[in-house]
Amino acid sequence: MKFEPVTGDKGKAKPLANKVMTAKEAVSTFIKEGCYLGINVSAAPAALIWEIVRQRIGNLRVVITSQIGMSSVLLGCGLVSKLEMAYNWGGIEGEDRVFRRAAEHGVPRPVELEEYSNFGAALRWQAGAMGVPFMPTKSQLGTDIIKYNPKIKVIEDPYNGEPIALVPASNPDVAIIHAQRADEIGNVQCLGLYGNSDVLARAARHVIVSVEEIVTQGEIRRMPNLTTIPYIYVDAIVHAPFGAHWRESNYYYHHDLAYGLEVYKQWATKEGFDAWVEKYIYGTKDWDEYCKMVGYDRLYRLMQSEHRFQKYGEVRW
Amino acid sequence: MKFEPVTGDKGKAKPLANKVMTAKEAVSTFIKEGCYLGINVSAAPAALIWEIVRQRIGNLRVVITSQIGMSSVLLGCGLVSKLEMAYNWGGIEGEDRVFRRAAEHGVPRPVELEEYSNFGAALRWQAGAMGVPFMPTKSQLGTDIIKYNPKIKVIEDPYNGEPIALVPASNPDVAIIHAQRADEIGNVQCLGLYGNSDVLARAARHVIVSVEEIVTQGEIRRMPNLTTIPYIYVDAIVHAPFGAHWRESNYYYHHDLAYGLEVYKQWATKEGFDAWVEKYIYGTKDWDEYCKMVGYDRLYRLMQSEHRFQKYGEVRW
Amino acid sequence: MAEYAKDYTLPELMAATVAREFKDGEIAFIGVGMPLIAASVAKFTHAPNFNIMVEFGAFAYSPRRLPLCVDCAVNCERAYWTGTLRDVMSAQQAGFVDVACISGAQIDKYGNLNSTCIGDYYKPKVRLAGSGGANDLASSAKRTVIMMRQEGRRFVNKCDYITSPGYLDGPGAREKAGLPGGGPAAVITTMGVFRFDEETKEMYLEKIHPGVKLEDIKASVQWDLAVSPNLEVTEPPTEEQVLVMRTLDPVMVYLGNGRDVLAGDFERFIKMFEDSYPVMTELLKKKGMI
Amino acid sequence: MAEYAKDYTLPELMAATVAREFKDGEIAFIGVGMPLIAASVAKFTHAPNFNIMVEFGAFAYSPRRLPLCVDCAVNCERAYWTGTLRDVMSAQQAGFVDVACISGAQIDKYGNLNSTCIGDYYKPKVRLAGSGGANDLASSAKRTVIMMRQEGRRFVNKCDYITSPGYLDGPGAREKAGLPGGGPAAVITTMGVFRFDEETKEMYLEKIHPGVKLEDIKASVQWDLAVSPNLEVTEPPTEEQVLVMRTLDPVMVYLGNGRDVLAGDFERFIKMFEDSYPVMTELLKKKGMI
Repeated sequence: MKFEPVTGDKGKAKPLANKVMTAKEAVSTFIKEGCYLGINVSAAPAALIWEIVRQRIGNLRVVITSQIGMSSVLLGCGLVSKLEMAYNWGGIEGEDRVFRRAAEHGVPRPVELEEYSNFGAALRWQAGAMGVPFMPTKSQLGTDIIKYNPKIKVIEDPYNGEPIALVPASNPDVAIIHAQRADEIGNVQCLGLYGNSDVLARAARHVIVSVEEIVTQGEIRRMPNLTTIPYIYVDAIVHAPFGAHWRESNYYYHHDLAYGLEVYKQWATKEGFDAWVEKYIYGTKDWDEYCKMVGYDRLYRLMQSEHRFQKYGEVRW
Repeated sequence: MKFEPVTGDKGKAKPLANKVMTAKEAVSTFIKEGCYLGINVSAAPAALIWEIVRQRIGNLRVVITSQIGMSSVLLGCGLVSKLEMAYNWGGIEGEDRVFRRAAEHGVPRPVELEEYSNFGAALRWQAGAMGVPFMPTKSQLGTDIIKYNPKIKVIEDPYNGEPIALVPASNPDVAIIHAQRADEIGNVQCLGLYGNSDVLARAARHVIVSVEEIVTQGEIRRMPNLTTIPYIYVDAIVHAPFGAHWRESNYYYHHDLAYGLEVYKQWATKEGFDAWVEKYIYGTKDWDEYCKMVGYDRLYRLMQSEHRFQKYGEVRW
Repeated sequence: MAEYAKDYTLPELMAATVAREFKDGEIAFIGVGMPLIAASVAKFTHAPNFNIMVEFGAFAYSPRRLPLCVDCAVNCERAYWTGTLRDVMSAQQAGFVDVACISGAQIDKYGNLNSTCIGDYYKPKVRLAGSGGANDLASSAKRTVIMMRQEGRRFVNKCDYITSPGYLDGPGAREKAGLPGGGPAAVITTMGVFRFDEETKEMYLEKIHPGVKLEDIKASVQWDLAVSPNLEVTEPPTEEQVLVMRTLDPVMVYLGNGRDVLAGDFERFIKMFEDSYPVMTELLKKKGMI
Repeated sequence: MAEYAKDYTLPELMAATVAREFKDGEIAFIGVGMPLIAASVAKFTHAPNFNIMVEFGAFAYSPRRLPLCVDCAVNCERAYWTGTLRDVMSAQQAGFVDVACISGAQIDKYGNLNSTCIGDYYKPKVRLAGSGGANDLASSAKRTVIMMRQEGRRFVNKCDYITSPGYLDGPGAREKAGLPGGGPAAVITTMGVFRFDEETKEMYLEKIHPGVKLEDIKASVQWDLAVSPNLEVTEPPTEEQVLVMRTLDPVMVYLGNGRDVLAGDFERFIKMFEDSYPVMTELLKKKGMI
């Protein structure tokens, strides 16, 4: 099958057609200035984010649950006008100075924040996926998260008369997700934990998934329980091996901590961040060039090391 | 590991312990007169239901989504005081005369009905699994399902001002489920479609799962994405090969239509039903005896025939 | 166009008529029974990229034998995805299902369906199955196609119980109730094909099956039935459509008395299943689907 | 009991103290960092059936290396179950999580935590990470254990922003707000161990770390801190506890300056991971866990 542009003419469901394209094609086709962009964290779609930066698509309203680093690349490049989030920080890499500069000083540009708990943020995509306007939760009650976010509404549960918080559905214009494997028509299988990739894909109008491997439809059909995102939700499949680096892709390679820590050191200043982006993103024309700059020897070693501990379908003792 | 009675002392989570027991032990330990019993349909837990009948545990409040035949065995034996349901009929086997006799004539005993749509019924377990009092849905709006069931509440969605239906959480005292495989500590893997087994198990206080095969913990850990019900939700694992007969167990054997149609013919009269139960349930001391009465040659043939079409992990052309 | 079948049964005519309601590339939510045959006919003839969601959690399966229920093992065969009922229902509620097939024991002029009870709800004359997924499909699918036997009391002024919403009490009522789906597009019965007026949302007769008399149809409808000024005779099934039906359902489980034939006859049943493997494999190959 | 370690660091003391909060058979919701070390210490010493849920969708994993984040590939290693964040969070909301570890930049006397901002929310002096899952854990876990660095302005009269609920404004407030979880059980800091009065829900000092002065603790707390009449010195870590910590985290990523050591040093990092395979395998074998 050949790539044909995918339209939504026949309904919401995306057609059964070859959806394999480059990150450049996928990003330029579906991600527009000012659009509402959902980003999943497990695994982090680094290859797609680098491409958004290269294409300088700005004024994005970004929705995440908890992100480490990847969303800050967009913030630091001044491409985000609003961030709907539960957490934006460095995790083990520590303090996120890019986020701090944006939130404290509006550098390089001011960013509006809308905050939820992690579960609250995830339930917004679940509501969007289900086609209902909200989901109920007992999280966030009694705290300033609700005080500063009027979109979280506390109602009296009509069954027991107790307070319950509602979070509003989130239906991004586009979702970007990294996953382990997919077939060419867009059936995606996430292996191991996958956070909220399933509901983000179902809630979004358009979905771009970068994958470690493209497999046959037969391989997908061998174990249909593993299909996290059926093809009807997917617009584009981008083949991007190591596409989550410096984060991990379960069973393929693990988190490159030495790299992540170094990145965060460089990002401590605006100048350091700009230089890093200049070298690693603007300085590479695509993900393959980025990988060459990082070094395939290094990436391959991350994979070998991961396989020492685990491979899907095996238990290693 | 040896069977030790499982208590909830340390919290809601069930312990990491050997939970393998006979249907007789599991049913007598967890299912009590008058309890609130949830039954999943995919796959149907026939072996466990037959055992409830043998132990004559009555006044059950039964909650199902859609059931074919299995719930009617309990109805026809007069063991059900209330049925919360979306559908109780014969599917391809046709009209359910057992249900008709109970609902129209109170024979052998009156049964109270509380009705939802299929999605509405399923969302009740989802709410129970999530620990929230309700779930929202656009199903059931505008119809007599809501008129005759005051537990479905229509509220104005506080985000868009449009009507939305709420269904109340269902948390059964006990859930009975049939699945393909589990390890001895209670990690259950359902293969293929599984309806609502996942949320029913999470919503219920106690969970009994009958399985086609007991596998090692290593086998479960090979592909943790296939684990539909982690051990913390499970009280008892019952080894019951062909435990869903005459219904199907995906990848193991298919629906025994010739048998189901014959059963429904016999159930057309109360006398026929009573005679059938006398022979096949009271007349057998356990599931193994039932299988012998049906004939392992027949059951084995159903399995062979299913494997001609599909085996898990393979695509057969 | 293809040649019409010279010899066909009424169920085959109905299945072919329903099949023509399905378009290529659509996602359908189909239960078992005759609509499933219709869906397979569509997929093997004019709509190869027509794909089916199944209620208890399967999508785009492509079996080589007759599915027997909505939670049937057959539905996993060569599926792209299997999982839960909620995931399939959520997709539908979110607008991903183009067309769904439902049925009922009573229908009114707005296409509301009753599959719960005849008579008073608390003292039913006849108790029926209940909603199952029918209400969900009628609530959220972009359009529904209704299949019914048309007999004396089925086309009623008022359903004894509305299980599945049609247009409720007329124009604007679905929107007011908060229902996301589009409502019924067609009613295909043992006597003809009915559609709904775009303005009034009232059912009217569009096509009449060969050999059926208009007066008999009118007599079976309690209200004053509108009839299309361009009333046509229903198009017969094609040779190819009938061939697909008879390949998939050789014992006429859904299209005839197959259930009577199979009841208690295990050998006949298992042979039906096993025989279907080579025959359906050949059909799939011929259609380039494997 | 086991022998106490002769030489240990303050982070090791804290990790051991947290580990003692965990009981055998419990289900814990743990993020990364020091609490993870504490959880592993518990599992490898007094609580072999203590199992961990991880936020982004894993349960009861048993890795042979240090997890680096809550969505880390390591969390899949030998897990019984992997899947979504919502499933794990739902289990917690439904009451299946016995104990969870959280932290914050500010804490008040009712155990409310701030991890969002210092200063005004709209013009923060310091912007912090935001809730992540901390609010969810604080809302629904049966009890929480809080780990914090104890410095000048962290124990405040009033948090600049309440991210994660403790006892809110006192007795009955959690119930009134609709929170299902039990609230904080202990606060373990760089200076001591604090608990909450059953009646007043106010924090009091229960234990003081070896060498720490009571006046220094009081000076770091903005309110008038209550002190247990039976104030004790915190129990040191055992030899075995320290051994587990140093086996799992040999470069002191969580317990020391390991992050500085590893930043930019890929060879050192990959060696740390790869070396951990045989060492941890041996530990698991010794404990009868494989």
